[in-house]
Amino acid sequence: MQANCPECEAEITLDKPMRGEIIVCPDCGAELEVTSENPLALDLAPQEEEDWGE
Amino acid sequence: MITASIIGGSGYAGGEVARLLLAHPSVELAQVTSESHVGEYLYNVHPNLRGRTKLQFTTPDQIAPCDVLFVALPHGEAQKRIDALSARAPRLIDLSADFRLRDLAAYEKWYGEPHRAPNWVNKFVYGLPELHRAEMREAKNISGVGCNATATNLALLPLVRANLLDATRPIIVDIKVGSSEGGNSPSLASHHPERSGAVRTFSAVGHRHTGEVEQELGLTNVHLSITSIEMVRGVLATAHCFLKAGTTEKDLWRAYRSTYKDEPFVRIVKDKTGIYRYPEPKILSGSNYADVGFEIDEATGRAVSLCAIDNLMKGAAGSAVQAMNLMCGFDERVGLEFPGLHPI
Amino acid sequence: MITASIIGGSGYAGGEVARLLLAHPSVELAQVTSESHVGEYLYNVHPNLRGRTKLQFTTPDQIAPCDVLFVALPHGEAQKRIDALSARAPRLIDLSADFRLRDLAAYEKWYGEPHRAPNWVNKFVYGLPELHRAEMREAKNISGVGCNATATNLALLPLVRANLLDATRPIIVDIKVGSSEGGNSPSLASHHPERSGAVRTFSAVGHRHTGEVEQELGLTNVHLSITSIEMVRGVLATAHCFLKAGTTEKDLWRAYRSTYKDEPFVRIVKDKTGIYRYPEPKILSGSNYADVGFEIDEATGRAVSLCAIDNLMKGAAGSAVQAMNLMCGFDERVGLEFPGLHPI
Repeated sequence: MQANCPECEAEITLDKPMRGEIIVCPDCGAELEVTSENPLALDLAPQEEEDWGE
Repeated sequence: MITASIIGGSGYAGGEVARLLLAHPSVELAQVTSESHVGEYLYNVHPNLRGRTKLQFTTPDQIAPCDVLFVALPHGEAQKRIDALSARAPRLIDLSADFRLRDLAAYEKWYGEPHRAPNWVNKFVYGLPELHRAEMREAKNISGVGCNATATNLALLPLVRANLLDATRPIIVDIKVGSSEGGNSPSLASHHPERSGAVRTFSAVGHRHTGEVEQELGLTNVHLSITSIEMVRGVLATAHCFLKAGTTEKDLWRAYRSTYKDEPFVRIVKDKTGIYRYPEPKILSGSNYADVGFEIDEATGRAVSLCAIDNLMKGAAGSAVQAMNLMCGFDERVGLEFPGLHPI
Repeated sequence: MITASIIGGSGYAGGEVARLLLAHPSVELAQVTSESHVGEYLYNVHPNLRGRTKLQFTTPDQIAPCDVLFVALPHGEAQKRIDALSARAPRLIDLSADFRLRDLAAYEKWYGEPHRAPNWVNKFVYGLPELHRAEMREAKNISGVGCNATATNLALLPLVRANLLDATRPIIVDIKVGSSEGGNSPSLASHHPERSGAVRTFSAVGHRHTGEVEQELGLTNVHLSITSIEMVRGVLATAHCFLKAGTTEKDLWRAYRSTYKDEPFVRIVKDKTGIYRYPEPKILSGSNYADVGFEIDEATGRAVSLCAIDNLMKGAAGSAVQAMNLMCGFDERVGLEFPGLHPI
């Protein structure tokens, strides 16, 4: 099954997607939630910002 | 197997070419010349090559004909001796700045003296595969690339190709560099107590590599500034630019992906997690990678495009060996597989 | 082709094993586990592997049977789970300290707790090829090596083998180390403003690796002291010892040459010219080399023996892959050809 990352439009293929599963976009690292298995649909999962910076 | 020799092999770039060729499955490193180190073993100057080769430096006039000649002489030398040099090999790669610029007026402007071999200038292809792969496959003579120019060119290329830049606004490229860019001749400025921990504004305006960026990207409003920091190998180009109104982050992803998705040595690094979210030069040391990233402030159209490379590899010897692979019909990646180290 | 997997692949040593196996022509890296990073891509933790592998971290219980299992768990974990781990592969290499010491009493002395899998201790061969090559070829289970112990062992081995040491005198080994020895878990001590530029006496006496040195060299009067310096990768062991009366420099050359002349990864570095006259760890980063050197004051019989390594390579992952090559009958050097960088 294939879908595009909502953040960066990378093509993401998942062989056995499960609704509610959280995956990481291989290109931009955004956390995505599988909102539909067939056809595959991905939404941005709520991601709290890690502390990052000097 | 082909034979390759290096003219001027005692410098840092020449040493890297030697390291790469010694491990290249289809190349035999025949000779390496150095006027100042004649008779010494290569590893006396390049200690990482101890036990890897018994080769000793010879003098340039002892160079026997070979298939590919790498020229890594100080600036200005290659153009003086190009006729003699090119007689030694059907294919030649010059790592210096002598044959990078096509426009003789531009050369004189940036290098302060008229070119000594003007009729050779147009016989060279500019040696950045991401820009000239097809021509390089057919080329007999290829020029090396400037390290700061390469980081700048690869940072801005996607924006130029997708025509996203607001041409009315200047592009400022603030480049952080390491000490190996200065080569291996010592000075008070490179003396450890003076250089260690420095954050030294090295070339605030008028950096020579601007000529290459103007030539290769067709831009006229690009301005480079260099700051030397605590680093030996590495370049990080931070390109500050303004994009056409309405440009979105998705537009940028599309532009960067279409420019680089098939490039074996360019990786897009723009990540939401981990501590290496943007291009980081230190983990590229010894690899031929150019890592490219970006951010955009959609409200103002301001964008920052980033490119990290190892100045001695993608910015010099790595691109030169990539050029040889293209010229000789080898797989472009052969001999350039080292991925870099972490932690380092 | 053989399949290999890594248990505990999110640490620095595990990451190096992954880097080496991904480039190894006869190995397919099947799985890499990490409890803390399950589901993440390898390159999220090891950024140098971006673009090199699509592998994601799995959990240890998902490990499928494979030909060789590398175990790179925190100290004490392997001995708790050795039965389950060894069921997954006919050959196992444990990088931790759990199975290095043969003597259970010595283990309890140096690690402060009784061994949890005493019946396994004698099923492991100590994984330093320069000392146990023949046994390693036949071994099913090989222990990793301690980085500081390895630098010490390789510095002193020629003197032990040639029986030149004055047994009545203590041997003091003053070892300079980098920050990557502490692994990737942060602390105030490794916080950059505190660690940068430090010359920190880390373990003045009673360093754990002494047990390995006593076991492997049969010495009882060897004393290690560690100082952390401005370095990420690298170990320099400076072994201070006293030799039997009348020992000459020529005796030392003979001893070092006979011990190391056929060793693919040990180079003798004692030079009269150049700026790398003695072993220098920084140019070994990423390589599997151990550089060994020496000096003697013939008047007093005092000698200094030096060994430089990359703690993550010859001191951990490099020796582990060397062990795999031996176990599987591959050429010992395969996948370990990277010579290191200069300048760096």
